[in-house]
Amino acid sequence: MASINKKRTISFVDAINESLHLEMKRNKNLLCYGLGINDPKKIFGTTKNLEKKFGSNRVFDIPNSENSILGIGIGLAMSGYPNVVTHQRLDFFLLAFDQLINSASKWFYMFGKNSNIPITIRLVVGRGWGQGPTHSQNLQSVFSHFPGLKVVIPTNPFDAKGLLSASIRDPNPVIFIEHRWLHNTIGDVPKENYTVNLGNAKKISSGKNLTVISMSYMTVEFLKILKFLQKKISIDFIDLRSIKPLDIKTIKKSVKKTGKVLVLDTGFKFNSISSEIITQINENCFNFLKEQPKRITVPNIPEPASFGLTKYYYPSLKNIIDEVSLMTKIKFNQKELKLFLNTFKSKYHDVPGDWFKGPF
Amino acid sequence: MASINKKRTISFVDAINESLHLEMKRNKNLLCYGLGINDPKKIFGTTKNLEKKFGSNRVFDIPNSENSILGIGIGLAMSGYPNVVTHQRLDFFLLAFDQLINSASKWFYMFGKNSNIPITIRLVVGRGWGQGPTHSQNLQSVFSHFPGLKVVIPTNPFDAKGLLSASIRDPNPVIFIEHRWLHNTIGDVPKENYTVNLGNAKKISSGKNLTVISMSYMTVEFLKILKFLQKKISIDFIDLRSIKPLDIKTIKKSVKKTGKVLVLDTGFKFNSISSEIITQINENCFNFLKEQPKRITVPNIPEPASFGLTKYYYPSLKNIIDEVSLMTKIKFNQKELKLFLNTFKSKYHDVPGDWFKGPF
Amino acid sequence: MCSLIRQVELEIVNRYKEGKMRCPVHLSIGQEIVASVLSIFIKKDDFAVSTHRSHAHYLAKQGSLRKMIAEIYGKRTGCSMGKGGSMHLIDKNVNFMGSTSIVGNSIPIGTGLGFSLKLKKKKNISIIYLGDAATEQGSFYESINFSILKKIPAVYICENNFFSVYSDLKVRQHSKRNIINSLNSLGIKTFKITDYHPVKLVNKMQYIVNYARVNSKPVFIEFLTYRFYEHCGPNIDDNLNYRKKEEIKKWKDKDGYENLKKFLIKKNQKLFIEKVEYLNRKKILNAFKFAEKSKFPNKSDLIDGIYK
Amino acid sequence: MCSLIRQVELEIVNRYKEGKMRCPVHLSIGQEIVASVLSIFIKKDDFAVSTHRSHAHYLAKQGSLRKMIAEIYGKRTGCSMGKGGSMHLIDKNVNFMGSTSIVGNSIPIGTGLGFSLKLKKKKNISIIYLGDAATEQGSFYESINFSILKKIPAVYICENNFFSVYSDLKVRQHSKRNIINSLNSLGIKTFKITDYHPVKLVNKMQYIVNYARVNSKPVFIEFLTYRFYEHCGPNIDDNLNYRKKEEIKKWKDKDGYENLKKFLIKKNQKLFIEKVEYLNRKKILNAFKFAEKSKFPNKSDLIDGIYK
Ligand SMILES: Cc1ncc(C[n+]2csc(CCOP(=O)(O)OP(=O)(O)O)c2C)c(N)n1
Ligand SMILES: Cc1ncc(C[n+]2csc(CCOP(=O)(O)OP(=O)(O)O)c2C)c(N)n1
Ligand SMILES: [Mg+2]
Ligand SMILES: [Mg+2]
Repeated sequence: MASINKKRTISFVDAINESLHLEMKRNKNLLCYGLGINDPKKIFGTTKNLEKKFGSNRVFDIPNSENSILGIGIGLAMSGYPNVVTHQRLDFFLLAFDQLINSASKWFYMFGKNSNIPITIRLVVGRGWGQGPTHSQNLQSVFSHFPGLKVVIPTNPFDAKGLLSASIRDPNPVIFIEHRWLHNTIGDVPKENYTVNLGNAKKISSGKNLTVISMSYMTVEFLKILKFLQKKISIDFIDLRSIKPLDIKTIKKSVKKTGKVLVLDTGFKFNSISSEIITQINENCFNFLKEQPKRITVPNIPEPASFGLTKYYYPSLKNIIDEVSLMTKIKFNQKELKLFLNTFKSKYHDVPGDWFKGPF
Repeated sequence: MASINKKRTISFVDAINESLHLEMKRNKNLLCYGLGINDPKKIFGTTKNLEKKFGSNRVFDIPNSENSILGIGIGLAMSGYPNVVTHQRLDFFLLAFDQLINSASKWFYMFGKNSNIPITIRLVVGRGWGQGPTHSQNLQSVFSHFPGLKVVIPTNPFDAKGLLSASIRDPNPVIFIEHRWLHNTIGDVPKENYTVNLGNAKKISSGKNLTVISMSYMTVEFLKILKFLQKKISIDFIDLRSIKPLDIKTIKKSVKKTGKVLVLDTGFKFNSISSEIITQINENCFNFLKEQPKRITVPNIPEPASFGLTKYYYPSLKNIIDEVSLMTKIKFNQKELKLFLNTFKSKYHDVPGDWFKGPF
Repeated sequence: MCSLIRQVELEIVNRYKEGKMRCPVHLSIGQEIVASVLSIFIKKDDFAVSTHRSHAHYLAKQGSLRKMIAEIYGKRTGCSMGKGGSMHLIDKNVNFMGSTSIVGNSIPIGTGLGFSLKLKKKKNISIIYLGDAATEQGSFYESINFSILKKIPAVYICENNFFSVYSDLKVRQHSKRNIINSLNSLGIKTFKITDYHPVKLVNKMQYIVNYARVNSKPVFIEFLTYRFYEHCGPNIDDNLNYRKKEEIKKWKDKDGYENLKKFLIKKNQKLFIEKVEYLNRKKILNAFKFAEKSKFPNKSDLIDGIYK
Repeated sequence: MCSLIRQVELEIVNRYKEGKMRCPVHLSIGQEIVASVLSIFIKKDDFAVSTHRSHAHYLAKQGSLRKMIAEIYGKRTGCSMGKGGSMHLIDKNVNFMGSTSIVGNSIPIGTGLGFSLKLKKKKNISIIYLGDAATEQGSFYESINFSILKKIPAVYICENNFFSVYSDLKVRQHSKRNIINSLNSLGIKTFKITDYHPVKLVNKMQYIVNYARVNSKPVFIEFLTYRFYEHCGPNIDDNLNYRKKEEIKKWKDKDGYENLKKFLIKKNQKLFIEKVEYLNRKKILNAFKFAEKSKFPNKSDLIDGIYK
């Protein structure tokens, strides 16, 4: 990976698409399927040209039967056809919970290592523009509870491509979560086929006052304020990338150094990943903690559809800065802070960018 | 509840059965259903005489269609028929995850408080005798992640009866988990219809050296060794009873006093309830902690079927005593300890008692 | 009714670009006739549930127009207090019990509602709207089995518009699949609506609804129909070419709403139509005014209502 | 084969009370004929999956007897290393790909296996065993729809023994339900086996399997059959009176195993039977000896195998 030329900027969507193309080329038996995979919208563009290139035997649309579709994918996976299934919202995939938990997650173990299940499950998570209670659930916590599953959430195009390729090659079932608001972000991505290891967090910045551990869209949020905070605070910023396996080694090292930790999580607070991380920090670094570990998550509330409510629902940049301030006892000039935050003010808080005009 | 006469000993199964009888009598619209509810075995005896007494309109068997059955129950619940559905293993209920999460848990919220869903979902959890990976999952952690659900786990007949009645009267969906190994335990249970509040933990013993927080079958396990430990250690022992709402008040009070806490959990370790409890303890009592909070759970492994493996899978009484010893720095005479533990030695570790001869 | 629904939906189309209806909308334009005809025979005490595409069903059940528009605007006065959005409509005053966004999700719920009618021994029915894609979900089959078993007065109405989003039936169901016969063999009376002549349609619908109501038995109806706008949103997406031009034209010619209009004009009801449309127009403008004027939910509403 | 299965199951019955087979067992006694006849036409490269009641299916696919018994004993030499128990059998050497305990759970998996055969353009089939209760699961219907759509060479075999645990068909399915016709209308060829005369049965089965194999299309077969022992465990539970005495008698008279025996005796094959039974007996005793002698998994096996 060291020698990879990074000088090309593409979108998260294109990065996903590239990974799929390269992996399908690499493995002639790899299949891709999902509702709408070949329709004109091509799952937000992530599957474009796949069918054209690899044919409708390997790239196919499916009936609305999420539970059985996963079972069928499991059958294919164990008989020589690793595969990628995509759901346009994570929420729809709850229909497949029996197959996910009672079959995929434990098949390798419960059959004494006779059959493994190389399947990658792409789940898109919505936010804002009235997505509401059934189109916006961030359930990485639930998936990660189960032995046998891996859970991955990229936050930029480079990782999206590398992690997806790694997930596809992984011999186990991998839940691959794509936050809808990341789809249009852009970043440097090499043309080559490369992988990013599952289970390795990414150190985004190094510092000694505070460890910030983040995931999914929260990483992008924190990146917006990192520089501002760094003017006064030295921050170890870790983007998890993999929720499971969790890179406790990187976390440990950082917390032992800083003694203070803030976890940013996109899930419901109660029993979120942030609880597991804080607990593992307790188990591993208790005597290094200078201050109680903190977390910022969404509240224990389903996302309401109303524009008037999502405003209060999602943690704001100010919320995060205030918490960091509190933890490090470093105050910011309120006027300066306000000016800074104003640079992010857009008319609407419920869209990923001004380009977004609905409907979903 | 104060004046209740407690001088009658019945089994956990009979306590459940009594609650169902009393509640069906109390509310003429209450329905009970589930696979095998009226068969000769009557769901381990918990539903005996219900159909005889209340008729097959109110007490009925169902097709093997777990997902739709929950949806049907939701429809009934919102139109004047609160109901209790029973699944002989929790694992089967994963089929109903869409209805549970996307409908039941959030219906009241997402429809602006127009309809609530008074449904009680009884789930039996297996252990040992080859129950294996798909008949033994303790998923309280997963259920408790979702806003809108309540999660209850009684550990003795008195609470079983009172909590079930309270669950049935609760206007929200309640997950009511029955550990199969508790079914034949006995205890004092008043004849009257009474309720035990959801969301209140039970203080079993008071002490100042250590807080032990426990749930489900782990409470029974700890009860076996409590007296022994108390000879040297003063223990605040809390049986959670409700996982959600979690009685953080009782936990806080205790931990502030003892400064040391051990959580006993029947779930997979990663993202278990124990993580949430330890995190909330961090958030609420960080400065009172004298020692890192500890937890004992089952490992991140599905229960294997083999008698030869379950032995290592479940935490033993000795594991728990050792941990307590370590945390409190109070040592036990190893000979005495051995003698004590020998009193619990039965030939088989994989059955709830010698009366159990299979098959499930 | 047909006219009201069409006019409401067109007004949503008109205004969506203002960016004040900040939620997905699945319009019924082209499919209104189904719910409209049914509305003639629905009683207030009948239940109804629906899907992501529920505006027509909600209005045909006499659901409050103002509250629906306010919901789409995310306002506190909306039928779900703004929390559900366009995909989660409810009006318990008229027993429209909820529409949900997960394909197939409301089918068992409507079945349970129907079961409650049975238990109450009421002569009412429970109407369950679903799309062609929902017939691929296990919940559809499980629910039908249950309602046959328990003789539930449930009316399953499948609006077959040949598409799931942009996915043609042919990538989801075999061309020889005969759902009408298949369900019939399970023990439910089934109907396929092929003739859209207003009088015949009304008669047939009356017969069907009556059958379920009087016999307390489930029925299944398949309507062939067509949506004229995009799957989700206010635009026409024929430029995407996922549907044949001839097919679109064929269905536009069959448009139930236009045909009804023509039929009435033939019957010298032009004045009546104009009056209805005028009154609808007023009602609709009022509803939008109401929605625009209404307030968003309060911050305190956010945490309110997790538990009862 | 029939004889082997019966003898194995009876030996389990004999020994279960010793308390060494510490897991639920769902015996096939009374139902062996289904898998046995099929076994004549199954090829090694054909796939098979099954349910909680899978001993017969596993053995009929030539799954290793020793490994099955060892699995039930929880031994490391078991087909699933002791981790799955009686409800999770596998023998990939013969393409018995797994049995699972959740009703309906293995149906889509077997369908996916069948799909892989299609993609490989192999002339093999995927056999999917299921009980009558499994036909109530959405996964059954969803899978059948998919295999019709994709022309998958899947052979769905429903062993209808009239019961789900102790629950009669009539509390789960309406008496007028005709699953054969219903599925047929979806586009799958269906068969109902009513005649158990050995020769006729064999011929019919050959036709069916051949049909799926040659045309690469799914088929569905319903067998009426009966289990003689309790739902789960080694006992006869007729004392519970959930089944009519006459019904039990009727089916005992029809016992495929006994009838086959009688048929062979008539054909002067008594000696042959005795020889087969003798050899089976030896094989079975060996298998139990193997299981008893084998070791439990090691402590280190506990954590091994979560991920590959
Ligand atoms: C379980 C599930 N899968 C996928 C989706 C995404 N989705 C939303 S609407 C829709 C199409 C449904 O088609 P149909 O039922 O025919 O209704 P129509 O939109 O044609 O009215 C799909 C697939 C969903 N909402 N739920
Ligand atoms: C989803 C699910 N629900 C319930 C059960 C409990 N259960 C185990 S076997 C069984 C009966 C299944 O009946 P059938 O499919 O007819 O098979 P049979 O036992 O008659 O061979 C049931 C309900 C289960 N294992 N899985
Ligand atoms: Mg459609
Ligand atoms: Mg059966």
